[in-house]
Amino acid sequence: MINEIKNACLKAFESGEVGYIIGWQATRFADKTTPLFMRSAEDVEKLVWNKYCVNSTAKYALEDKYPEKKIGIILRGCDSRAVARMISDKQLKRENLYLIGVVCDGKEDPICATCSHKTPVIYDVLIGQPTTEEISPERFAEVEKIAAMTPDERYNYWAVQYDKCIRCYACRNVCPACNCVECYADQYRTGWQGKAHNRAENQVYGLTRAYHVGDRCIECGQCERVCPMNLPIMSQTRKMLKDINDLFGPTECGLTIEEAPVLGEYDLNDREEFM
Amino acid sequence: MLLPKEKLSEALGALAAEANVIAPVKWEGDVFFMPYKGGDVCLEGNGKLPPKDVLFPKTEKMYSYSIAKGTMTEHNDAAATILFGVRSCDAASIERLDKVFLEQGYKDGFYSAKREGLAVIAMGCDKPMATCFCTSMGIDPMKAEVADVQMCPVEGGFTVEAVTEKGKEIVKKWDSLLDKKSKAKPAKVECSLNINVPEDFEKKLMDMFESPIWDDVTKACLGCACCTYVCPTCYCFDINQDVHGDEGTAFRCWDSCMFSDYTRMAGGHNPRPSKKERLRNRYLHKLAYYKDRHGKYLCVGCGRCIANCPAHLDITAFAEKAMEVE
Amino acid sequence: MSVKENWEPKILAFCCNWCTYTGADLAGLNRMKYPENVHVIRVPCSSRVNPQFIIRAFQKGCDGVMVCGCHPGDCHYATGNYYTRRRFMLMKRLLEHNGIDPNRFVCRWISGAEAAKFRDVVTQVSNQIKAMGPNEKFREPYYLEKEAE
Amino acid sequence: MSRVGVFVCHCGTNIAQTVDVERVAEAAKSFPGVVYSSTYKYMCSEPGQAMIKETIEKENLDRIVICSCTPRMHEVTFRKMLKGTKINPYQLEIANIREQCSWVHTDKEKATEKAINLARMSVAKVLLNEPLHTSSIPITKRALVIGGGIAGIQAALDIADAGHEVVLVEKESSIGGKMAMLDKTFPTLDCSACISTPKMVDVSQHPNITLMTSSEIESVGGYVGNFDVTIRQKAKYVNHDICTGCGLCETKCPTKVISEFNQGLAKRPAIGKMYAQAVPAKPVIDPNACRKLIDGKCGLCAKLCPLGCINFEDEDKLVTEKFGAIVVATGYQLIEWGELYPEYGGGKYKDVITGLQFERLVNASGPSEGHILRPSDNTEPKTIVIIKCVGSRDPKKGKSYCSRACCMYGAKHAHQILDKIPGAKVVTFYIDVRTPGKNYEEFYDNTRHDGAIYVRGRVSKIYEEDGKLICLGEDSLLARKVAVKADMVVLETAMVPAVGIRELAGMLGIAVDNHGWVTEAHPKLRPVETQTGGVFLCGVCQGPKDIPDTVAQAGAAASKVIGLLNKDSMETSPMISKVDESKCAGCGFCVKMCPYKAITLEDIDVRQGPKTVKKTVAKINGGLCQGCGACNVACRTGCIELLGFKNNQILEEVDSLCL
Repeated sequence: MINEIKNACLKAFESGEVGYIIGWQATRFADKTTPLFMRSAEDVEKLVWNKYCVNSTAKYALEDKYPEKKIGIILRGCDSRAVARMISDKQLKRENLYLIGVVCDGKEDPICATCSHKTPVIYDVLIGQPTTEEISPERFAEVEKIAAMTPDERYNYWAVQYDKCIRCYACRNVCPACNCVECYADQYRTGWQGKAHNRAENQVYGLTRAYHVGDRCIECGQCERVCPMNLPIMSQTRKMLKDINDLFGPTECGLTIEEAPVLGEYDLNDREEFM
Repeated sequence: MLLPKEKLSEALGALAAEANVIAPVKWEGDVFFMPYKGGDVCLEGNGKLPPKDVLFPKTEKMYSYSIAKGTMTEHNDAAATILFGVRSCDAASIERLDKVFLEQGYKDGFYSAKREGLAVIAMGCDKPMATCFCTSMGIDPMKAEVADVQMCPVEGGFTVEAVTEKGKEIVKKWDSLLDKKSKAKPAKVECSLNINVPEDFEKKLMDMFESPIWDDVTKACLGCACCTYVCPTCYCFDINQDVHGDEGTAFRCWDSCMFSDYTRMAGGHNPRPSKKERLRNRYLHKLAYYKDRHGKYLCVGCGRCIANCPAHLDITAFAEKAMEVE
Repeated sequence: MSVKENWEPKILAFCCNWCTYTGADLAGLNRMKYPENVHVIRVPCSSRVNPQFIIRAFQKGCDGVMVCGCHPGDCHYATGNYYTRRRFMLMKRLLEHNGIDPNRFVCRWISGAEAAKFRDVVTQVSNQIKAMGPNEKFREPYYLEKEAE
Repeated sequence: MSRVGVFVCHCGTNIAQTVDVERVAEAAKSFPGVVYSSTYKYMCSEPGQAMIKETIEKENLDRIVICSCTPRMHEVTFRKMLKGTKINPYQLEIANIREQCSWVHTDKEKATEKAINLARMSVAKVLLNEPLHTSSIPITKRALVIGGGIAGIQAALDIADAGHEVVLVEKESSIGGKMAMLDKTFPTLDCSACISTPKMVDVSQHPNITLMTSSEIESVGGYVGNFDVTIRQKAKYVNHDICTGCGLCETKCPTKVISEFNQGLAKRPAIGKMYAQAVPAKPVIDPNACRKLIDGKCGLCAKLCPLGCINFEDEDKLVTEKFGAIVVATGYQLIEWGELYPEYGGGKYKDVITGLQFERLVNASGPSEGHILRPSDNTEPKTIVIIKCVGSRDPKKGKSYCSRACCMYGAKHAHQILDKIPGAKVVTFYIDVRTPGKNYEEFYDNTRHDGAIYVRGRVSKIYEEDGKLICLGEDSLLARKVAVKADMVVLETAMVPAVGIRELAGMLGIAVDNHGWVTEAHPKLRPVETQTGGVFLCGVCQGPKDIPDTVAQAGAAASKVIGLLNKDSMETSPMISKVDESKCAGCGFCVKMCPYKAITLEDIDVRQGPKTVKKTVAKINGGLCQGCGACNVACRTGCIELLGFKNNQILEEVDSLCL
């Protein structure tokens, strides 16, 4: 598999259209890889493809919105959904990207257990055999577990989690749906988000971000992977997705590049519960 | 002298009677320095967050005012605390913080109040973690710099050695528990991860300010504050107000040079606009600027930033690459 | 949790200017009576109410929040309340997922003529929350201490 | 630091009775930013306002909070008052301590407590109120009237008479609409042509009116005062500039198709005027009937035309013009009663006709030159049954509403039958007889006096039996079944909206109800306006009505248009949304949410380091934005904010409740 990916990268460089390609490279630790930015054929040697390629390669393209040449990205299933997400949000232009899709074999990341799109949804060239996809029954297991609790138990469960949060904003910086120019939390003049570290401020941040990305979350699991304090962030956005599923019909985000988020639409015969 | 392993919780219980004891305890799947309420401590590896929180908390109330009552009160009620289980790297970080908060002319009142009331019981490392590289930073895993009591794990217990007056008082409280005859000595320990840093490494780093290696070393960074908030020697803070009508509180809270708005100035100019400048500044601060001024690396090799970085960046890998550059 | 006898809840109500605010004024014109603890914030349309305001209200010490607007189809701005409906269907469930008692956040359609409905909804919400006692969840330390005094 | 003044009104005893206004004023002094607070008996009165203005000067205030009645009552009054002072009218907040406090609470202590909370919330908000200024948009002094029936004609004439240019667009080849089909009009029995054709001629000769027949609206852009409308002028295949309307081509055309104008009771050639008195009085070719256009044969008319006006290669033309105001006057059509009422024969009995078909029969210029003849065998019917509410007031099979005019024109039909056929017998089946107009009841009495028989009940079945139409019904007043052997049956069918109204409403951004009638801005207060600024409506497109009401509405709509076009520019409300382009990421989530299509994504040049690049940002059209604020919530970054209700203002208001 690794050689096919390397050949694809070399062919991309030969075409002269691609400025650099984003992939993974080894680190000093056997169980970790780090994103690799290949600029020329020699760099392609450093490329690795193993079960430790857990970093998402997609969001780095956001930092280079006006590239001279195309940006090459090696995409697993979830990375391709991240690219589709950012194109739907009009933050990336499809013509600026050269996408090398690789059918994912599942990585060393708990989210891969409930992955429903191992085959990339968008690519210029695909490596590996497309697999049949189906939504994992475990998708909303975590959400149902919390739903079974009483309101007080739920609050105490989340209180412990948000007491841990150190507000390092890694979950925001890694999330492809969090692609604002300036995050609401950085705009102190408006005063949405305080700077103090206490449970209430952390909950405001946690819930606000969940609500902001809830109807566009592609369930890539990066937020839970990067959280140094291991907060169950996915269960917030998956709660939103479960409600959207129940209320407005089956939903999976980041599958097409013209996707209209649910909160941006309305339907005359939506369920009526506020009468 | 030797404190047998099984007597440890009893010893800590004795201390907890007079002062509040902070010890590494397992909570929610990780080890954290938390108030000790009996039970056993966890001495494998190190706390996920450094003990710096005891001296320099995430959020610390400074002053409160009330226009209606016309009053202003200062919040500086530091209680005597005993910090148990501090590894040599974290102890070194306390020494770095002391230099910054106490020895630069202006003595920080809030920090010094907590520092005076603090007794540090250091604990040597017999099994450093994969990400530890304190030995490369000139730190002896078995000998902590600011320890009041130095303990080292040996066969069947811990050697105990009082270093300062405070240390002697603590050891006095353990008198009945100690085995005075034991001559056990801790074994020498080496870190698996190390970088042989040349002598004048900081001069070399500072000359490399415009070098192209910064582009590819910092490209994978996400620009979050994870590394700074788990780092024992990061001491940047922001002062903010929590205003409620005609009452309010000024508080100090952690801030990070990795945030985009850390150096954003009036009018929107930002001398460090992208993550490249910010990460360069962080690396140079840890490995060059502080050493150039105070003679010691600010980085104490605890490896927390390596363990927690979402993009798996590694300050030691950077140091290796920096050494190759002429 | 024992409720202090003379404790009065503080409830915030976002009311849309064209329907519910008018309905509330009509309740006033007809001298209808309802509890004192509901405070109305006037917004041009219920679609101006950002769900983040609800989290903010709980954070800053409110015990209950209401969002009221025109009946779907009557919105002065044609489609405003269709979006409101979706937004608060999701936010209501997200709050419940995080432990907020469902009766603390109420969203209702109240037209400009339904003065009696406004009074009934306000009275019902106020009594319910009064029975539940103060809301500790999401509350900032400042208000927790203020509550303790 | 701001200097806020708080003025608490007694409102006589309305507020002071259950709210201790002095304590509110006293408490207000402790709010941050408040430097002055006082109370007065009637804040909105002349002396009250004078006191406020004087205090503003004396205390050098820069924003004020007035605790009084509902802002819906006096916000405008106090804003006008502030126009005379140095404070911007929008640096004012009003706390509603009457309708939502003193009038609805009894416990004085708690009511005062609540009033203080409300005052504190208003002060917290006013501290962040920015001075706002109305902006103005230019007005193009041209009006577009869509629909050439009597409504459109009247509106166009009134606007043109006021000196403004009008373009009247009509889908058919001639204006006149349904009124041109009628014989007489109730209650005065004027001849319909005598009162509508002069107006039609006025339209064609009016210097300010440009007439576009056989034309439809293709697309509408822009906003009030600056609409850009693209009109599709369908191919006429006849050059109207040189054609004199001699009618030679019409007489010689070999093809004969069913005449829509005559409601299918007669045939018409493929080329020709819609009807004799058509305006413009020039023929057009019907492309679905002309053999030359369909399969290239014939072309007789081209050969015969002395001036060579016929051009078979003619094509549709698209014309785009600018307008300041648009009037929708698209009228109605009759319901397709065939499938809905199979019990009345479902259209297979030739002698079961609709009201309009009867109008064509009784019309002197109609197919039977005014003689009422049975379409089946052209014999004069002796017994005629009129059935009212066919499709109207029938939620199950037809429409739930009443079509308003059929009672009167039903009586008119009865009168015309009795007048034209001596010894005729007219039986009218009705549910109720509604005569809601001047001299309407008297007209109905005369008709019954003339011998028209009114039977209260619905006809349940019509079937043919040896040449006669048997109408079975009941007389619910006498509670007995009734059967009438009739020679002819006239069904007064329901009015339904014109074809294509939903597409047109979509283009104009106006709403239609579930039946398809255009939704007026407010049924009582703004009946001839729509939700969209600059778009007005009149006539039956808004709902069933008779000619007097239609003409009255046409005049009203015209006066609204004239009111708008008389001004060179129009003030827009300052409380609209504004975009902070430095923070806008161009994601477009706000664009789709705007009910008024006021937001567009545009590229602007932005310096990024050494290069300038194209960045997409949202732009708001001040003329269209009505200030609802839906887009504010769509924007996660919060860079699109409604002035007067910005995020920080509402956040302060929320925070200040529990201080």
